[in-house]
Amino acid sequence: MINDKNSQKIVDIIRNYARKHSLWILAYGTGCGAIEIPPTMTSRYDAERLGVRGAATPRQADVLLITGYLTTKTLKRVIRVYEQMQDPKYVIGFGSCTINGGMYWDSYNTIKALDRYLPVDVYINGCMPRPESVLAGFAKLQELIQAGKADGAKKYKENLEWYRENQKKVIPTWRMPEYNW
Amino acid sequence: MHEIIQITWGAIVSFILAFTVGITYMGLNRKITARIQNRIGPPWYQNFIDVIKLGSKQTSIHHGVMQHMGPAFIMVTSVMSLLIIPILNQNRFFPNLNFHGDLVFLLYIMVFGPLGMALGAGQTGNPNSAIGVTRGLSQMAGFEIPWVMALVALMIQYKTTSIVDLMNIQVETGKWLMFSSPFAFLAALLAMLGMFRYAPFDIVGAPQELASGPMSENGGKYLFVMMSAGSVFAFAKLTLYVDLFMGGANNLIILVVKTFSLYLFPMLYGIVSPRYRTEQSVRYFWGWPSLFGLLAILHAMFF
Amino acid sequence: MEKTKLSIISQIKNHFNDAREKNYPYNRVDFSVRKEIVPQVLLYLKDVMGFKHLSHISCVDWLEDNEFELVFIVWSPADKIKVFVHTRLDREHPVMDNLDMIWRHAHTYEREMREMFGIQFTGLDAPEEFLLEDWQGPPPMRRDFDTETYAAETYWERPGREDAQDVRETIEKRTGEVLPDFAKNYKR
Amino acid sequence: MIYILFSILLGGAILTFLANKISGLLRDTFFLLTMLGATLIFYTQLHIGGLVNFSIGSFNLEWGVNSFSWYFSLIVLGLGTLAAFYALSYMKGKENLGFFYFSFLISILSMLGIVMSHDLISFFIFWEMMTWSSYFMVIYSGKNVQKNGINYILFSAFGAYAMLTAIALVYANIHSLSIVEMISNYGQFSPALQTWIPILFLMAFSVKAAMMPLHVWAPGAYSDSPMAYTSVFSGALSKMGIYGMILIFVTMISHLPDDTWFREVFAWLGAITAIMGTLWAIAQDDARKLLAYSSVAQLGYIITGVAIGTDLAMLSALFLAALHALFKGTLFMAVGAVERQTGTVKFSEVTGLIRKMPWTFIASLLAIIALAGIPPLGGFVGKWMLYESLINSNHYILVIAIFFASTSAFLYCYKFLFGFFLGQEEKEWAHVKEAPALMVVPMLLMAGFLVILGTFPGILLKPADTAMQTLGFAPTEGHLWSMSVLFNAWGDQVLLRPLVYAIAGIFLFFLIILTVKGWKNTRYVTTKDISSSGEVPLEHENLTFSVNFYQPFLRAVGPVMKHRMITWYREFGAGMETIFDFTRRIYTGNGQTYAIYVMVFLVIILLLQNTIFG
Amino acid sequence: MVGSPVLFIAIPLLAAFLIPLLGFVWKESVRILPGLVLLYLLYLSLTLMEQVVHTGTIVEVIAGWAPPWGINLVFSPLTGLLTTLMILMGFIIWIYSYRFKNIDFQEAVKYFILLLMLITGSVGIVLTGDIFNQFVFIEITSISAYALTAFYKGRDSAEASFKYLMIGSLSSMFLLLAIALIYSQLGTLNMADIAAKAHLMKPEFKILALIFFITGLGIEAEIFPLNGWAPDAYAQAPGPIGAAFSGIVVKAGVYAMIRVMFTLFDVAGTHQFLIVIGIITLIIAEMSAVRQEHLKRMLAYSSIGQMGLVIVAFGIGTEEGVFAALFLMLNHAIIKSLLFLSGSYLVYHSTGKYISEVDGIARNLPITSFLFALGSIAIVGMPPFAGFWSKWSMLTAAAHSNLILIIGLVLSVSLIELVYYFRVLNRIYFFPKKKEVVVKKPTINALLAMGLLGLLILIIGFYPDSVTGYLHAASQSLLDKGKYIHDVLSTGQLLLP
Repeated sequence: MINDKNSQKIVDIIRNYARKHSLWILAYGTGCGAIEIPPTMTSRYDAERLGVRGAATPRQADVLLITGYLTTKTLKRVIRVYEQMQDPKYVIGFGSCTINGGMYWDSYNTIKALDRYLPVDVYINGCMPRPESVLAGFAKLQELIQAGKADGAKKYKENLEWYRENQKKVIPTWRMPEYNW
Repeated sequence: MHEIIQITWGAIVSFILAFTVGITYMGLNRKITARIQNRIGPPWYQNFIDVIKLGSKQTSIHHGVMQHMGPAFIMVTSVMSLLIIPILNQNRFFPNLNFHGDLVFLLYIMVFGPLGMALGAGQTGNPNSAIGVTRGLSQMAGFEIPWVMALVALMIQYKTTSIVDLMNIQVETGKWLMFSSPFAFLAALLAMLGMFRYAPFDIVGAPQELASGPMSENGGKYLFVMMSAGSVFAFAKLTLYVDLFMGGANNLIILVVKTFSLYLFPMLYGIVSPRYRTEQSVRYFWGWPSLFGLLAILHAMFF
Repeated sequence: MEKTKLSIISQIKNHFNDAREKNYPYNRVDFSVRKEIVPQVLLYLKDVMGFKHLSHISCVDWLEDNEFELVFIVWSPADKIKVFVHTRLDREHPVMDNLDMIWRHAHTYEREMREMFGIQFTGLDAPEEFLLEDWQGPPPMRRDFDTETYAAETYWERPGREDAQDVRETIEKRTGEVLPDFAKNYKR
Repeated sequence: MIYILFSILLGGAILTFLANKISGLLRDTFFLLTMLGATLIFYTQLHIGGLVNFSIGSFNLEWGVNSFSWYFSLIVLGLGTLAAFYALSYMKGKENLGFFYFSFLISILSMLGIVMSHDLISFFIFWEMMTWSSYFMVIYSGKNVQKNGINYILFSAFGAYAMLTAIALVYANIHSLSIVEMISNYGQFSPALQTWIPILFLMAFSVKAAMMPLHVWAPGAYSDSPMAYTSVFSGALSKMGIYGMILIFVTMISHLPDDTWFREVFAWLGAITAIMGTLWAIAQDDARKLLAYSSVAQLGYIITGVAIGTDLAMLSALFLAALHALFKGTLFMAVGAVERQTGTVKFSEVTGLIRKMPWTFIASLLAIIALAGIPPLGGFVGKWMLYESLINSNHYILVIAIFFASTSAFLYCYKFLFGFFLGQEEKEWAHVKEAPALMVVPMLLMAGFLVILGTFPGILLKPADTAMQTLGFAPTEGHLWSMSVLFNAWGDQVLLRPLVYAIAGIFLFFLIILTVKGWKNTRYVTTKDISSSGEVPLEHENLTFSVNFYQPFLRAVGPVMKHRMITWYREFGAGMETIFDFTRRIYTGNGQTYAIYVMVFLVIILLLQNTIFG
Repeated sequence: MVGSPVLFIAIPLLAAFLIPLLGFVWKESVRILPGLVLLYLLYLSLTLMEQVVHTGTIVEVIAGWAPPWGINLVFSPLTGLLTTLMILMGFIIWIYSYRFKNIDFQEAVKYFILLLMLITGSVGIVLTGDIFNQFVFIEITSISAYALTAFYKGRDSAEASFKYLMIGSLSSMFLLLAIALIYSQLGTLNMADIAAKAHLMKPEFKILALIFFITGLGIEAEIFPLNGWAPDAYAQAPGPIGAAFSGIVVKAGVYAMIRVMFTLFDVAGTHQFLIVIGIITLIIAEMSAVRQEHLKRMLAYSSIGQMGLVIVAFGIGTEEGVFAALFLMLNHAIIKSLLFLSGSYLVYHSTGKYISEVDGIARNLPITSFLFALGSIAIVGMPPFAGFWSKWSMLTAAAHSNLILIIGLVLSVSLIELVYYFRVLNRIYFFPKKKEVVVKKPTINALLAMGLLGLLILIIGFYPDSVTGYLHAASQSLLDKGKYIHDVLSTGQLLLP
C-alpha cells in the first residue's frame, strides 16, 4: 500500500507540508548578519509564525542559515556542520557576502560564492538584509519545499565530487570524515 | 488472552489520546508563551507539524546500541505510567494495568526512562550530553524529595499505596485531596515544576549553553520518539496529579479541563522566570517544597 | 610630565648609548634601537622604570628600505607615559628575539607577526597556526603580497561583477543618478 | 557432613598453599576442586537441622545448619564459587597466589563457620578467622597497608573485643556458651545486661556491616583488596554483620520491654549510613571507592530493614542481602575486569569501553539497574518491600531518608556506567579487548539471575521465608508474597509478571519501530563524529566529560559533606599518639630516676597503707 | 618416685661448676652438657608433674631438718607447673643458643654457666619453701641476670646492667628488711609456718613486711613504677636472654610475689591492690610501647604489659582468675620467647635495633618472619592461637567477678597492642627493603627452637585441653592455703623424732 503511487503522493503532500511549516534553523552566525536574527525571531517580526524555530545542534536542524562572509577557516566548519545535518536539509545564504563576496570581494581568505562549496537553496540579498527580506527568504524556501524543488541536499550528493574539488581547493589540508549519505 | 488484548487495545487508545492531548498542550504552551511575549506565535497545532516532520526526517546515523535504545527506554516510562495511572474515575475509560500499591512502582518507573536515555546520551560521546545528564540527575535528586514526601503523606493519611483507592476516597467523600491535604498538594505542585523542566529549571537542556544537552546528538526519528514520549509523559503526569489531588475526572472533557488548568501552573511559572543554576534549583527543592512536604507528613500523622 | 619624559630619555640614553629618541607631545616618547638590545631596553623599562604593561607589538613593512620595523609599545601605569621602542629588521631574513618570557602575552602578538609578516621569533614555542589555517601562500600582510590577484586566483568569482567593481559608478551608470560632490572624493 | 565440609575447605586451603610451590596448574586445580567440592557437599549432603557436637578447652562446641544459616551459606558459597572462577583468571600472573587462594578459602570457611556455629566460642573464633583472613586480602596488594590495613584490623578488633566482652558476660551469667541457651536465658538477665549484651554484640556486627560511625575502614579495605575477593568481601563477608544483627534483633531486642528506641536508633543509623554513603560515592573518581561507598550505603538499607523488624521488613532485608551480594559482586567483578584490561580504575582515565567490552557492560548495566532499584529487575522488589514495610510500620521520615539515598544513588549509578563504558572512545584504549570468558561468565550468570528475580522473586523469597520461620516469624508466603506477586499489610499488591511483560513489550515494540525505520540508511558513526561547533576533534583530543562530574550537586550538598568521620578518628588517633609519646617519656633511661620511682612508690604505699590494706 | 625435687637445684648447679672443667677435656661439651641437663630435668619435671597432679604435693626436706626449722622444697602442682615451664623455656633457649653468634670457648663457658645459674635460681625461687632460701635464690638469679645483661660488654649493655644492678640491690634490701621483720616477730622462716602463724603478728608489722615484700618482689615482677630497669635490660641483653627474662625470671618474680601475698599474709585489700597496680602497669607499658623505635624495647614494654595483665588476673582472686593468670603466664612465656628469639634475628646486624630496619625483611627471612607474625597474632589474642584462650579465660574470670570495667580496659589496651604489633608486621611484609640492612640467616638450631615454640602455640591454640588440666590443678593448689600449710608441716611432723 505504501508503495502505491497515489498513496505515496499523499504521503509526500503531508510530508512536504510538515517540512514546509517546521523549519528548524541552525544559525551559523559568521558575520555581521547574525545581528539580524534576533529581530527576526522576536516580537517585532516573529518568524515562529512560519514555524521557524531555532535548533541547538546540526542533528536536529533543517535549515542551515549562513549569515555573512565565510573565511576559509569558517568554511571548513560550515561544511562540517552541513554534513552533520540530516536529510532533508536546506541552506540559506544570507547577505551579499555569501553571494559574491560582498565587501570582501578581494580579501585573501574569504570565499566569494557560497554555492561553489555548498548547495544553496535560497539566497537572501542585502547588506544586511532587513528582517522583512529574511522572512521573504523563508517564505521562498517554503514555496520551494512545497513544490519539492528544495533539493539542495540531493544536488550535493550527486555532485559531491565537484563540490569536494572546490572545497579542497580552498582548504588544502582536508581532514574530515567521509560524507556518505 | 482476552485480557491481554483488552489491555493492549486500551494502551493503544490511551496512547493516542495522551499523544494528541500532550502535543496540543505543548503547542498551546508555545502559543501562550508567544502571546505573553507580544508575539503572534505559531498555530496551536505547530507541534504536530514538528513531530510529523521529525518523523519524516531521514536518520542515517547512530552512535551505538545504547543511543539507539535510548528513546525506547524513555517510551517505556511514558507508556508504563500511562498504563498504570487510571485515566478516569472507576477506570471507566479503558481497562489498564493499574494495580494496588502502584505508587511506589510509579516512582521508580518514572526514572527508568530518563536513566535509559541518559545512557544513550552518554554513548554519543558528546560532552554536552553528559553535562546535561549530570544536571538532570542532580535536579531529579532535588525534586523527588518533595514529591515523595507528598506521596508518603497521602499514603499514610489514607493507608493505601494505590492510586485507585485514593481516587475512590475522593469520589466517596466528594472532597478533593488538594483541600484535605493542602500541604501535600503544595509540595507536589512545586515538585511538578522540576518534573516539567520548564524555566527556571530548564538548565538540563539549555540550548544556549549545552546545545540541548542529552538530546544534542539525537535527531530525526530519535527526536521524534523522544518528543512523543515527552508529550505522552506530560499528559500522564498531569493525569496523575488530577487523579491524586483533584478528584479524578468522570469524563474526558473534565479531564482535559483539569489537566490543562494544572498545566498552566508550570507553564506560566516558566514563562516569567529566568533560569536557576543546578545547585540553586536543587537547593530550591530542598527548601520550601520539602518543608511543605514535611508539614504534609506531620499533618497526615497527627490529624 | 615633561620632566619625567626627559628623565626617561636621559636614563635610557645613559644606559643604551646608541638609542635615538624622539619626544612627542603629550605622553609619548619614542626610541629607536638596534634589534640586539631590544630585550635589554624592554627589560630595563619594565623592571627599573616601571613600564609594567606591554600594550602592543606592531610591524611596519618598509618595502623601499627592504626592512621591517617592529614597534613595541609599553605603558607605565604610574607615570601614565607610553614608550615606543622601534627597531629595524632585515627584510630578507627577518629574525627577532622572542620576548614572551618578559611579557606572557607577547606570545600572541609574535604569533600574529609570524603568520602575517613571516618574521621568525627565535625560541617561540607555538607550533600550531594562529589565525591563518591551512595558509600556503606568502605572508599576506607584506606589502609585496598582491591580495587582489591572489583572491582572483584562489576564489572563484561570480560572473557579472566585472563591470561592478565600484558601487557608485555602477549606480551612476545604471540609474543615472548624479553623485554628490563629496562622494567623488572617495572614488576608488 | 559439616566436619567433611570444613575439613575439605581447610585441607584444600593448605594444599593450595603448598601446591603453589610446585606448580601453578596444580594450585589452581586444588583451589577450584576445593571450592566446587565444598559447594557440592553443601548442596547435596547437608541436611537442615543436623548438629555436631564436640568439646574443646572444656567448652562444648556445637555446629549445625538451620534454614537461616542455610540462606546465608547460600550467599557465601554461591558468590564464593563464582568469584573463585573469576579469581582464576583475574589473578593470573600476580604474586603470592598461594597466599591469596589460602586466604580466600579460609575466609569462605570462616564465613560458613560463623553461620553454622551454634555456640558463642566457635562463633567468635570463626569471626576472628574471618577478620584476619580478610585482613590478608586487604594488605595483599601491599599498598596503603599502614593506613587502610591498620584501619581495618583496628576497627575489626574493636568490634571483636566488644563481642568478646559480651560473650564473657553471657558466659559468666549462664555458664554456657550455647547460643540457644543464651537466647532462652536472656529473659533472666539483669536489666543492665539485657541492654548491654545486645549493644556489645551489635557493635561487633555493625563494624562488619560498615554502619555509620564504624564504617571508616570500609572504603579503603574494599578498594585495596583484589577485586576477585572484594566481590566476596562486600557481597558475602559484610553480610555476616547482617546475619548477626538479625540474630540479635530477633532474639534479644524484641524481648526488651522498651525495644522501640533501640530499633529507631538503629534504623536511623542505617538510613544515615545510606545517605552519607551515597553522597560520598557520588564524589568518588575511583571506581573501587565508588562501589565501596555504595556498599556502605546499600548495607545501610539492609540495616534499616533489620532494625524495623516487622516480617515484611525482615523479608526485605534478607532479600536485599542476597541481592546485594549478587549485584555488588557483579560490579566489583566488572571493575576488576576493567582494571585487568586497562590497568586503571579511574573514571577520569578510562572511557568508551562499551564496544570493546560489551559483555562486561551488559553485566554491569543489569547490576546497576538492580542496584538502583528500577523495575523490572530484582532490585525493585527489595526496594518495594522495604518502603512498604517502613510505611506500614509508621516510619515516615525514614522513608524519605531512604528514598533520598536511593534517588541520589542514580547519580553514582550513572557515573559508573558512563565513566567506564560510555563517552568518547579514546585511541588510548583502542587496544582493549573483552575480558576472558572465565571472568565474564560469572558476571553474566549473576546478572541473569537478577533479571529472573525481577519476575520471580519467589525463588529467593522462599528460602528467606523458611529462614524467617526458623527465627520465629510466621510464614509469610501467601500474604506477603507468592512466586511473582508481592503484597503489603494493607492488602495492596504488585503483580510482577504483567508489569515485566508490559515493560518488555513496550520496549521491544518501540525498539523495533526505531530499528525498522530507515534501517538501510542508518550507519554507525564514531564518537569523534559529534556536533561540537563544527570542530573535528582530533584523535588525541579527549572531549570526555568525567572530571568534577557532579560538581553542582556536590556544591548543593557541600555543607553536609564538610565533616568527615574519618578526620575525627584521625584527630583522635593523633591525640592518642601524643599521649603515647608522653607516656614513653616516663621511662627516662636514667637509673637515678628509676631509683626515685622505687622510693616514691614505697613512700606512697606506706602513706596509703591504711587505705589500701585497711 | 622418679626423682627428688632436690635434683632441680642440685644437678644444674653441679653442671654449672662442671662446665669449665669438662671444657678442658672436650670443648664441645660446654655446649652440650647444659642441654643434656635441661633435657633430663624436663623429663623429670614432667613425670613429677604427672605424679603430683594425681597424688598430691611432694615436700622434700633437705638435710633431715624438718620444717619449720629446716630448708624444704615443695613440688606442688603450682610450683611443678612453673618449674616445668621454666625448664622447658631453658631447654628451648639452649637449643637456640647452641651456636649463638659463634662465640668463642671462653665466652661460651661464661654464657652457659650463667644461663644454668639463672635457671637454677629461678627454679629455686619457685620450689623453695623457705623464705630466706628464696631470697638467696633471688640473689643468684639476679646476679646471673646482671652478668648476662652485660654479656656484650658494650657501653649500652653495661649501662643497662648497671641500672638493673642498682634497682636490683634496692630490691634485695627491701626483701631482707621484710624477712628480718618477720623473723623478729615470728621467729621462723618457713613459709608454711609463717602462713600458719601470721595471725600472731602485729598488724602494722604485718603490713609493713608486706609492703617491703611488694616493693622488693615487685621489682622482679616488673610492676609499675618499679620496672624502670626492664626495658633497658631486655633491649641490651642478647636475644635469648631477653627470652629467658620474659620466660623465666619474671615468672619467678611474679610467683614469689603472689606466694607472699596469697599464702603468707592474709591482708584485706591485696586483691584490689593487685588489680589496680596491674592495670596501671598494663596501660602505661602498652602505651609506651606504641611509640618505640627499637624492636626489642617494644617487645620489652609489651612483656611488662603482659605481666600487668597477669597480675590483674591474679588480683581477681577467684580460682578462675588464678587459672587465667597461670594460663597467661604460660602463653606469655612461650609467645614472648618466640617473639624475642625471632625478633633478634630480624634485627641481627643492626646496631640500633630500629623497627624501621625490618622493612621488607620477609623476603629474605621468610620463616623467621612468619614465626614472628605468628607470635604477634597469638599475643594479641586472635583465635585460634594460644593467646586467645588465656585472654578468654581472663575475661570470663573478670566477668564472673563482675569486673566489667576491667574487661573494657583490658580490651582497649589490647587494641593498642594490636596497633603496634601490626604496624611492625606490615613493615616486615610490605615495606620496600632497605638496601643497607644486612640479613643474617638463622641457624638450624635457632630455627628448631623457634619452630618448637610456634608448634606449642598452635598446639595450645587448637587443643587447649592439653594444658588446662595442669593449670586447674595449679590454681587450686595456690588458693588452697590450708592444704599447703598442712602438706609442708605434716611432712615435718612425720620426720620429727
